[in-house]
Amino acid sequence: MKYSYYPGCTLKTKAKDLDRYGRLCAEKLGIILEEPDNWQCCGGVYPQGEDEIATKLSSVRALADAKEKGQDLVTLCSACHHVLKRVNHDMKQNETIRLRANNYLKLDSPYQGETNVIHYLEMLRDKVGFDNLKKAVVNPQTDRKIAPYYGCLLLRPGKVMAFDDPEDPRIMEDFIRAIGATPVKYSQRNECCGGYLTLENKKAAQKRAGAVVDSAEQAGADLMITACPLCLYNLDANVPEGSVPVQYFTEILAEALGVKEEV
Amino acid sequence: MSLTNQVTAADILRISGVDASRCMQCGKCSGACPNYDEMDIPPHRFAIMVRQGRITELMESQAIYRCLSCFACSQRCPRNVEPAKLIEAVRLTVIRQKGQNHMKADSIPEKLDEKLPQQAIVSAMRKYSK
Amino acid sequence: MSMNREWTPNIVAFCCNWCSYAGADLAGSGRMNYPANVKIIRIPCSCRLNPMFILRAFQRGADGVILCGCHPGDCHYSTGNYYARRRMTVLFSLLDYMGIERGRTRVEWVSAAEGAKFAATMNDFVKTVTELGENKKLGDLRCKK
Amino acid sequence: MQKIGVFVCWCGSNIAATVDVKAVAEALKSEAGVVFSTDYQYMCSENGQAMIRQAIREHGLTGIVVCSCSPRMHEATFRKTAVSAGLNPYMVEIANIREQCSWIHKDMAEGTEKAIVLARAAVAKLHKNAPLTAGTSPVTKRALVIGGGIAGIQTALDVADAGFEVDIVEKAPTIGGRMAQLDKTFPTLDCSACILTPKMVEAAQHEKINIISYAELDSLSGFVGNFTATIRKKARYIDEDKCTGCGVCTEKCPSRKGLDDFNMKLNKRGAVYIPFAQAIPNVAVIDPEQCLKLRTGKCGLCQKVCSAKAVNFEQKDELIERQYGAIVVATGFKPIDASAFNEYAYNDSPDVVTSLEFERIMNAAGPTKGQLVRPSDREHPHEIVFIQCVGSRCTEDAEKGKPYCSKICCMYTAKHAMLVREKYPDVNVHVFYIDARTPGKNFDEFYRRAVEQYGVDYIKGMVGKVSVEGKKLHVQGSDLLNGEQVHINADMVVLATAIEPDPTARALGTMLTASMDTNDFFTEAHPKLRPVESPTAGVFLSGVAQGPKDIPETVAQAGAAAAKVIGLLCKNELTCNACVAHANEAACNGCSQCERVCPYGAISYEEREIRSPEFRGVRRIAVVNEAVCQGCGACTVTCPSAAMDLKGFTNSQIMSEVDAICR
Repeated sequence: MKYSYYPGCTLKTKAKDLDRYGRLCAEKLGIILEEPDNWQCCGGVYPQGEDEIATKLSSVRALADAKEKGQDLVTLCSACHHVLKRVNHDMKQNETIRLRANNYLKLDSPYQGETNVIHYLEMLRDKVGFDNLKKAVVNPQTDRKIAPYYGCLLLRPGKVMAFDDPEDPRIMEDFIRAIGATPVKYSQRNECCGGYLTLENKKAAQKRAGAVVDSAEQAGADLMITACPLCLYNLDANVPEGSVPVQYFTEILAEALGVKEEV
Repeated sequence: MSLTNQVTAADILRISGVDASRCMQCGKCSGACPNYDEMDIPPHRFAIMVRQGRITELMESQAIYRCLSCFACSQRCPRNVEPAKLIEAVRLTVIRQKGQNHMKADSIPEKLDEKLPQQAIVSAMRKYSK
Repeated sequence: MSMNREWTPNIVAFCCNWCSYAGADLAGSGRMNYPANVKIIRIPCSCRLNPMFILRAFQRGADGVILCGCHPGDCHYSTGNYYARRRMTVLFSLLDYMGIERGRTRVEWVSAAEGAKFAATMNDFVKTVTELGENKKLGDLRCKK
Repeated sequence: MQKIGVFVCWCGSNIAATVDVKAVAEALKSEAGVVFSTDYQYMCSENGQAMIRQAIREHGLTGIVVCSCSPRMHEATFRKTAVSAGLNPYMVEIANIREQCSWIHKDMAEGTEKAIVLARAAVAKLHKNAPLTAGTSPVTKRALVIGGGIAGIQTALDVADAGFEVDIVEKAPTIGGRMAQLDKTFPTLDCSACILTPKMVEAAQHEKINIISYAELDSLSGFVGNFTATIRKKARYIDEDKCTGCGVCTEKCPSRKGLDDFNMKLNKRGAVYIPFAQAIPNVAVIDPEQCLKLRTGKCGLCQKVCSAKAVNFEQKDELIERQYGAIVVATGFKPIDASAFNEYAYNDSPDVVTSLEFERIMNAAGPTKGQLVRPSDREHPHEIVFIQCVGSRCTEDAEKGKPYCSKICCMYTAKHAMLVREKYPDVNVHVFYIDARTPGKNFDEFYRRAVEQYGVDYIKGMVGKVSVEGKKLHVQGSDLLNGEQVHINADMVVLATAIEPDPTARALGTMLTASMDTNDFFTEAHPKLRPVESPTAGVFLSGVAQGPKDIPETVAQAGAAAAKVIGLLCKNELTCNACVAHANEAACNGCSQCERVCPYGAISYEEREIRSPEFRGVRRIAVVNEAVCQGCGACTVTCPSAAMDLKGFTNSQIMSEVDAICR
C-alpha cells in the first residue's frame, strides 16, 4: 500500500515524534508513505470565508499532487487533516471556489476534488484494519487505561469530515483496544481544548484544557492520546503540574508495535 | 485606527455563505459553546444580529476573537446555520481593513515558549491578521 | 410573437397526472415562480409519452422538452415510469446521434409533494435550454408560418 | 367540425390579476371552431355554470373549454355542468391558467400570452375529443385496515358498526399500538389503558371485525372497489385457537435475553411471551431469534408445560388472499432513533431516555412497576431535565433530524413534568424548550398549570451538551431569556424525540401506489378538502400515517376515514374510468406486446373476423377489458403498429396540443 503523505509544518519541527513514530509504524505495517517534494503549510486553520481563495491554495496544490500520482493523501496532524479535507470538499462542491482556485493555479488539468483524503487513523481502520493491527502488536499495552482525545478538528463538521459519528466517535477507542489497552470514555473527549486561543487568550485556553484533562482523570485514565500537536501542547503546557500525561497516538502505537526503540 | 468601511448583512452573507434568516433562535449553539463565558455575544445572538444588520456592533465585539473555532455550534445547529462561519466572516471584515490586525507579528516572540507548536503561530496569524 | 422581443425558448413539459402535474399545481399554489415559456401537457402517466410526441414538438419548433413523472417505485400504475425511463434513454441516444444537444431533453421525477422541486427543475431547464439557444436542427421550416 | 365554447374564469383576482381575461376570451374567438367565448368572475359558481349551460343550448355547442384552475380542482364540476346541458362529460377540456399560469407569473403580458397558448392547446385537443361512456364495476363490501393502533381500531369499529366486514391487519402480536404503551394522556391525565382497552375488546368481540395479528400485507392488486390482498400471517409457533393466554409458558421459558419491545427494550423477556396483560389476541408468541428449540433444537419446555397443547414449532407463515373494496392505512409512527443524538449522552448513559421510554417507566405495568427510578442504578432521581424538539424542526440539510414539528412533544412533556411533580414533589423538574406549542382545546391551560401549579422550571433555550460525570448528568444549556448559561447536575434526562412514520410505511406506499411526501407520511388527495383520502382511489388515511397528530385528532380522522369507506362500500357499483385503452382492429396484428406491459392484465386476445377493404378474414386482435384497464397508456406506446390508443388521451389529441403550443 502506497500513499501520499502530508506531514505539515509542525510535524517537521515541534511535533517530530508524531511524524517519526507514524512513519516507523507505517513501515512496520507494510505501508509506504511518500512525502511530496514541494508541499506547503496548510495554514493550520481552515479559511471559512467563501471568498478566501489564496489561503486555500496550498492545500489544493497538495491535493492536486496526490491526484497526479493517483494516490490517496494521508495526513497525521488533525489540523492539516481538517484543512485539507474541507478544502477538498470545497473543490468538489463549491463551484465558485473551484473555478477561482483553478484560475489561480493553472494546473495541467483542473482539480475538482478527486483526491481521497484520509487520516492516519482512518488508514489504520479502513485500509489496514484494526484486526490486522491487533495481530501486528508485539507489546500489547495491557495494563493501560487510555483516554482518547478527539478534540474538534477530526470530527466536525461531521458531514464534511465523514470521519466518525461526531457526537459518539469510536475510532480511537477501537484503536486503543487493538493495541491491547483499555479505552476510557469521558465526556469531554470531543469538546474543544481551546488550543487556537493559546496565544490570544491563554487563560481561556487553560480553562478549557483543564476541563478536558480533569474529565479524563475523573474517568480514571492514566494516559491521554491525541492526533493534534496543538491539543498536545495545550493539554500538556496549559494544565496544572502532575496532570495525566498526554502523548501522540503514534507514540503508543510505536510502543505496541515494538518500533519505539529504533528512534 | 477605527473601522472605516461599512459592512452590511449582505457582505456577511457573501463571505460566509450562511443565510442567518434560517436561524430559529433555539439557542443550541450557545448551549453547546464551550467558551460561552468569554463570549460577549454568544452564537445565537450573533446569528440574529447578522439578520438584523447590526454588523458594526459585531465588528466591535470581543466574541470574534474569542470563538474557539471548534465548530460545536455548527455541528449541533438543527438548521445548518453554521454560526462559526458568521463569526469568521465578521472577523474577516475587520482584519481586512487597514490597520485592524488583531495580532501583530512583532508581539509574538514574547508569547513563545519552547514547546509551542508552529501550528499555534501559523493559525493565530491566519485568524487574527492579514 | 413579435420580432423585436428578446428570444426566449419554447418549452413543452409532459407531466404525469398523479405526481408531477400535482407537483406543478403545488408550485402554483405556493407561488413558486418559473418562466412562462414552460407549457405543460397533462398525460395520465409518464409511460403514455410516445417518443413521437417529443420529435413532433421539436419539429414544430420547441426548443426543449421535459418529461416529469413519479419517482421510481412510486408510479401510480406501479411500473409506468420504468417504461418511460427506458424509452427515453433510447430516444435520447438517438437524438444525441442526430446532433441534438443533450440538454434539450430531460427526464425528472417530481412527486405531488415537491412543488419547490418542480419550480427549481423548470428554472434550471429553461436556463440550460436558453444557453443552448434556438433549436434549429430539428425545426421543420415547413411548419413555420 | 366542432362548435366550441370558451369560458375564461377570473377566479376573483386569482387569475384576473396577472392574466387579462378579456383579452384571452377575445383572442380565442378567432380560433377555428370557437363559436362562443366569454369571461366571468367565478365560472364554478352557480351563475357561472348557468352561463355555461345557457351557452351550450343557445349556440348548440359540441364541446367546451374552461380556462380556470387546475382540472384536479374543478374538472368534475364542469363535466357535471356539461351533462346537465346535454353534453357528454368528456367533451370538456380545462386550460389550467391559475396554478400553471397566473399564480406563478408576475407580468400581465407574459401571463396573458401564456394563458392564450394554454387555451388554444385545450381547444386543439377538444377538436379531437369524442364522447366517452364509462363502464361500471362491482364493489366488494369489505374493508381492509392496515394497522391496529387507536386509528385502525376506531376506523374498523365505525365501518363495522355500519354493517360492513372489516379485517384489521396488525404487524405486532397484539393490537393496541402506541397508545397501549402510554401511561396517561394529555390534557385530561386520564389513564391511556383505561380508555383504550375497552375499544380493543369491542373490536375483538365485534362480529364484523376480524383481527389478523402478527401479519403484514404481502402484495396487492386491483383497484378501488376490487382490491385483492395477500396477507402474510407470520408463524407465531402458537395455535391461536388453542392458547388460553394462561402465561405458564412465558414463566417457564429459560431464555431471558430477548428485549421487551412493548417496554421500549428497557427490560428482558422470555423467548415466548405475551406482549402485555391486556393483549388482544391474548395469546403467546415465540420469538424465533431467541427460542432455544427453534435455534438449536433443544429445550421445548413451553410445549411440555402447555396444558392446552397450543405450542407448535412446525408452524409456518400463512398466506391469506382476500378481496376488499377499500383499504385504510393506519400504520402510525415510531419515535426516531435517539442514538444519533449523543450530544445528549443517549448512548453514554442509560439514565438518558426518550419520552416513550419514560412513559414506560412511569407506567404501573412497566418495567419498574411505575416507580420513578433511574435505569442505571434503580435509585430515585431528584433532578430531572426534559429536552424538547430532539430531532424535530431540523432543516433538510442539517446533519440529522426531521424538518417538521412533531406536534405532540410540547404537550406530552408538560404531562410528564406534571406527573413527576404530582407523584414526587421532592423532584426538581426542568424543561428546555424552543417554543411551547399548545394550540388545542385546554392545551395552553394544561401547560400553564405545569408552570404555575406544579412549579415546573421552563427554560427557553436548547441544551448543547449532556456530559456523564460520575453518577450525574451534567446538562449545559442556554437560557435565552436571561442571557446566561445554565448548568444542571441532573439524575435523569428525558429526550422528547421527534416522531416519524412507521418504517413499514414506505414499502406499503409503493404496494398501494399511494403517494407519500419526502418524510414518508402519506399524502392526502387534497390538503384541505380531502384530508383522509389518498390520491389513489379506494385508499384512505387514518392517524399519524398521514402526519403528526395527537389522540383526539387521530380518533376524529379515523372516524372521517370510516365515513369515506362507508360511503364507498354503500355503493353497489362504481363508475369506471372512461379513459381506457382501445385497440384499432384494422391495425392490430396480435403481436402481444401490449399484453406484456399491462400492469393490470387487462388485455387479452380474440380471434375476430375482419372485413375491411384491405383485409378479409380472421385475425388475432387485442381486446381491452374496460373494467380492469386503469388508463396508464403503457400499451399505446409499446404497440409497434400504433393500433392501441388511449381514449381521452389519444395520440392525435396530444399531438394537437403539442402543435398548438409550438405554433
